[in-house]
Amino acid sequence: MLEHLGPELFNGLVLGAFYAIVAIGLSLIMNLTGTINMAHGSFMTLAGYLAFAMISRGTSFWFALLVAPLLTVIVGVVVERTLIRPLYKREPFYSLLLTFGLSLVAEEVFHLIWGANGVPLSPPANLSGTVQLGFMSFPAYRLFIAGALVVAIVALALFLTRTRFGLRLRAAVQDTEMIAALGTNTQVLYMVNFGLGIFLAGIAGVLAAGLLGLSPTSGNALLMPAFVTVIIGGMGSLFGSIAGGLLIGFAISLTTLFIPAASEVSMYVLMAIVLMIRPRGLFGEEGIFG
Amino acid sequence: MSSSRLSRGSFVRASSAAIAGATIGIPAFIPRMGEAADAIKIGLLEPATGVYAADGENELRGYQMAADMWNGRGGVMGRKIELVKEDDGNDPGIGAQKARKLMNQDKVVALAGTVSSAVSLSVSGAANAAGMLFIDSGGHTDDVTGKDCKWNTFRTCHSTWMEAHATGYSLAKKFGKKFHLITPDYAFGHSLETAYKDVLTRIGGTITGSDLTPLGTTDFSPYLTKALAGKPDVLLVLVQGADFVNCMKQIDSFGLHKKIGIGGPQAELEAVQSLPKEARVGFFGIEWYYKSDKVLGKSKTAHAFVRDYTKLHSTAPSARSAFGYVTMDRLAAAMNDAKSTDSAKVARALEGAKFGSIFEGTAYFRKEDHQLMWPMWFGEVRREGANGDKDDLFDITDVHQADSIEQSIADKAKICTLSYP
Amino acid sequence: MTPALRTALVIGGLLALAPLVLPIVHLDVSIVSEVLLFAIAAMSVNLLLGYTGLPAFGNAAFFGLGSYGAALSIKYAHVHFIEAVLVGTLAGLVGGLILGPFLLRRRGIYFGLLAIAFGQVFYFIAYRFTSVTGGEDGMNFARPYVGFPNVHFSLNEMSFYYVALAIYLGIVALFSVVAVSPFGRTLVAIRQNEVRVRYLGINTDRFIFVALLISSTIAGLGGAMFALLINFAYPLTLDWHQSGDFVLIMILGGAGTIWGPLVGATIFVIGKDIISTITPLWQIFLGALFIACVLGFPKGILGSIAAFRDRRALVGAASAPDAQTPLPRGTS
Amino acid sequence: MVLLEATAIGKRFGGVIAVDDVSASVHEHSIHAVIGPNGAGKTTFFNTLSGFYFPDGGTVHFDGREITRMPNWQRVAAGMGRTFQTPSIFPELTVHENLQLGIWSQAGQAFRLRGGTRAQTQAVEARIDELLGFVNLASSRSRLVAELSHGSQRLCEIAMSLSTSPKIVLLDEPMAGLAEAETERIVGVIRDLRERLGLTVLFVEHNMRVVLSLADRITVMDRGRLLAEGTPNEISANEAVRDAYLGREVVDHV
Repeated sequence: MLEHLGPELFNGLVLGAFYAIVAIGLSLIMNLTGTINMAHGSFMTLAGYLAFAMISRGTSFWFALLVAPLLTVIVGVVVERTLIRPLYKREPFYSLLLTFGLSLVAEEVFHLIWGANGVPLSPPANLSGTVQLGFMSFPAYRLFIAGALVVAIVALALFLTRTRFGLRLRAAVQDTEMIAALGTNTQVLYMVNFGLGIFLAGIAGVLAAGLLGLSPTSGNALLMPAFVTVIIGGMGSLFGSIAGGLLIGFAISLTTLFIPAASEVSMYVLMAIVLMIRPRGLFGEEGIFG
Repeated sequence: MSSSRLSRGSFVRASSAAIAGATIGIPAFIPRMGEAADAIKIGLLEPATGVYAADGENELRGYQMAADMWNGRGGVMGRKIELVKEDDGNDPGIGAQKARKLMNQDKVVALAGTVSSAVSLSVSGAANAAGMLFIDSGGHTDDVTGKDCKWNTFRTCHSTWMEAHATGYSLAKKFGKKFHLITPDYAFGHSLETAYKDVLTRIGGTITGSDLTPLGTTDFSPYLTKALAGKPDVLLVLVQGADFVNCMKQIDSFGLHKKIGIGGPQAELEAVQSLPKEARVGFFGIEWYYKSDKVLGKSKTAHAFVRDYTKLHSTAPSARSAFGYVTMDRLAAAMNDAKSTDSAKVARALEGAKFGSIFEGTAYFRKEDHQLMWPMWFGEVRREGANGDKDDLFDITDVHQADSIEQSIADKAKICTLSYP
Repeated sequence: MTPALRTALVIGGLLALAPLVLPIVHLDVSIVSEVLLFAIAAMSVNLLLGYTGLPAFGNAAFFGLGSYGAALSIKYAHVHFIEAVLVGTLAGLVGGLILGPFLLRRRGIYFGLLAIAFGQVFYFIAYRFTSVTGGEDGMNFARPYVGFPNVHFSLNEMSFYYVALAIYLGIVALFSVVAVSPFGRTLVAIRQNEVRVRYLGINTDRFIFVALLISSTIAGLGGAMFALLINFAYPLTLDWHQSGDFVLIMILGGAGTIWGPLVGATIFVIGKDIISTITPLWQIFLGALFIACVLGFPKGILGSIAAFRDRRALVGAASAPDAQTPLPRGTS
Repeated sequence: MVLLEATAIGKRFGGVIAVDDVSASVHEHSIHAVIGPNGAGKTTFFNTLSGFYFPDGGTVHFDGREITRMPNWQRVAAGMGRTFQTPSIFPELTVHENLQLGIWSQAGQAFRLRGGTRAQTQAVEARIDELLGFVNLASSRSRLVAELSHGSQRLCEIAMSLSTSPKIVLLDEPMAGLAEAETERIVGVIRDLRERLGLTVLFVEHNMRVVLSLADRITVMDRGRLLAEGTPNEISANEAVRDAYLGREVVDHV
């Protein structure tokens, strides 16, 4: 049992990084505009399929990894401008319902274009082997994913803390009224913010496609853990999402190893425990009802 | 358990048909309310959406071919067969609801279809409550002809028990009697595990380990290292869908198939087509195959079926297509024999009647549990197509007769008693 | 007779006569039973979301618990119809008691997320606990007799429908009473301004908890009846997609209205049935319905009708002298 | 006698210290004002007293009990009523319905699942009449609150805060955003709170003229700290307070 501990913990790390990056995207969108994006998983799937389509037409994996998320962002921004924008002043459950409907439509469109069953998206050949690292070996693609996700998260953190736009974004999360008064065009801010969330989903979507396979519903598998990540980490906290994601990743990998039957439920148990101790999540901001 | 990927061509057809369906939908719906009264209406429940949509489509094609064949010969008792199709949505609730609709409003005389086992069971119950014949063409769970067996319910495809036994015997013969199992941790996996344990008890083999993996497991490497450590002769991969793909890819990257035997209960053509080449390894159970003399033999019907189907749909028929064809063909024949569409009479006519169909040899629905007793095949998956046919992905090596792989009548009697009203 | 009672009698009467019309429109009576049961489930959402303003996105958990409560009690305790319904209803209540303390801690989006996430726990339990629940394959059972001492009779689809109708109208009656009670008014006030309610000395947590228990009990009742309608219990009834359907039904009909859930359920259930018969692409239509409903009918069908009436009433009132003064701009 | 006493209150949000070691004593039957320039932390301080937030440090005593971490709804039962800067009301309900809730709450009837008896209803109606009479809103009884003018909404909110029969009323910037005439109405009502109902009033206010004319005692805050406390005369003479208000608006107004 214990000899599997190392590899399983590493798996937890990779899984956790996925949850974190999806959760950060969700959380960005949720915090600024109060939109619960149930179609987030569909955007991941879309990016995966776009990458698949590009690779099967001969482009390299690397090109697809970069371009497919960008194309997905374009779709995302169009969706935001046309469908989600009218809801910003309304209660959040409207956006939830709308994006839920959107995910149903998306699933069927993927089904029509790419078929009901999974399609293969293979990572590049030089990432398909295993890497020997001291006492254990790791699948190379997983190592790469871990690295890529870390790079993406660090880049995002730098963007949010070092650039003018990022600072405005963070200020706007605190107080939308104030940022409007300062003269930032909130509509552009909302759009870029949404695009950013979708871009992260897109990156995760392409990387996940190589790992988990690709089918019309495959992105949805990451949606629920990402929600739980947001809850555990606390809304509005980048660091919370990272910590929450990793925590869930490790919880799942450890229960998979020791109590397989509880692996799906483990993250919910974790969530219940965190909420009992800290109702706002690990790094959540104080609210009115504290 | 798996489904096919629509090819480019069929996508274009499917979408244009869908658009046509959507635009002329309402008028197309109205004639259903009052069509020719003398047609024999059969209600078909197949998933048109979700993960099993492609399986559903292939079963429907099989049904249609058999119905067309009977209608071409003048129908059943001089009446045409009319298929009334409903989408079961992969949801047992919708399945039961649609079954009622077909029985009470469309006045069908029998129900057939389903891919998901849960839907098979719920439709079986709904049909039973109404005293209506139902043939499960594609839901594999043992319970349909096991502890949930019903007088009105028959099943065409093999049970998981049959799949496990066919592959268990063949793998033991080929590689040895020490098995290691990678089992998905839900109902389907558990029943396969039980069945393989039964195989090993019969032949005196051992299980070196059985790992329950949760749905959505992405990294099988810990299980694979663990499996290898137990030095089994055979590694059985029981996981399905995306998990199966991941597991097979890792088996390939570890080169495990060069060290021990790799096998699984069943492989479907469409699923293998959609696998990346590096995951196409191992030996599996095959429920029907379009390109092997061991399956088709000298059966003229079989060769004609493959030829006509390929011509009509520009793609090879799968086991799913065969389930649909056999089901519809037997249903029509039984009505013809019974000279009635009454469910009880047709059920009696189906029981035990030997027939030849689109495979070598004969088969029959067992009287005691209503399971179709027909052969199951075994073979290796090819990485590339053979004989200039990219779809020719199986190399069939063994045939198992149904009696040798399904539970005996005595064993079945302990869990299943059919009682007619 | 009050107008509300008259409406209730008319709708109740129409529903009682509905089976006579069904064959003409090519519908089976069991689908109208399903409409009523989904309306009941949507009413449970309505109490939390429509009245109290809490995004109840996990009510399928209670619905499914009711379903499994009935199914398990029939399968393992061989109980009769009424007992099975009671066990299912209690299962819903127990679900509310378990989740309540967690859900109460947050409001708004966070409440919605918690409701979805905790609801999934029950889904996975049903899915995983194969030996008891049948797991993915679900549980098949025969509809039990309605058993009284010395009398047993079985329910066919038609009599089942009237039982469902009686339950539905009972819940409608309950809602009509509660909606105008101080408790119901307080829930509506919580939706509009919870902080103010607390500063009126009211422990809103307690109200929300009770509303949640009523909601989960009603959902459990609906779920138990649903299992008895299809004689089957399965994990998907617990899934958050099912919750989404209930929310849609409620919004579609009109949030915070008595008859909205019935209107929504009629359109949703029967519409889905008809469209899925016509085209395999029905899921696109369903998704489009979600989108259209949110963008086009945010108040739902009944809400839009009421708003239209109100607007006319307001236009009529505009000629009256208006004491309203223009709002000065805030200084802070 | 001191009715409400705050001792060394501290409150921070993230890295920002909003209130730092502020104390204040509100005497029974007094009108007490909290003033300070923008960002002085007076509203935050006020909110820690009313239980909108809990302070990070310090204690709050009310009517002889410690209430530092008492939930807001319990403070109301203990005898505290409050209003908000932007009127906090139920916009989609009528004035009448807005007032019902607090009365039910105080009478312990809010949890009833059915309508009340005739006697109960009559008692509630009589109380509503009384409250509306006090704030002079009787003519708007059955109107939707959303339709009322800003000043009337504020009066309605004050009536709501009275519906639970408080000992002290906490008003957060009661004149904010009001026209001159409406300000006078509110000033009159605040005076009446003490004169006619014998209540204690604590209010946060921007309008210096109003504060100086209305308050018995004034607490001045600046940048989260206590700057001065005293009578209106003491405060308007205080150098530090003058410095804090850069525009010398205190002097101009006196």
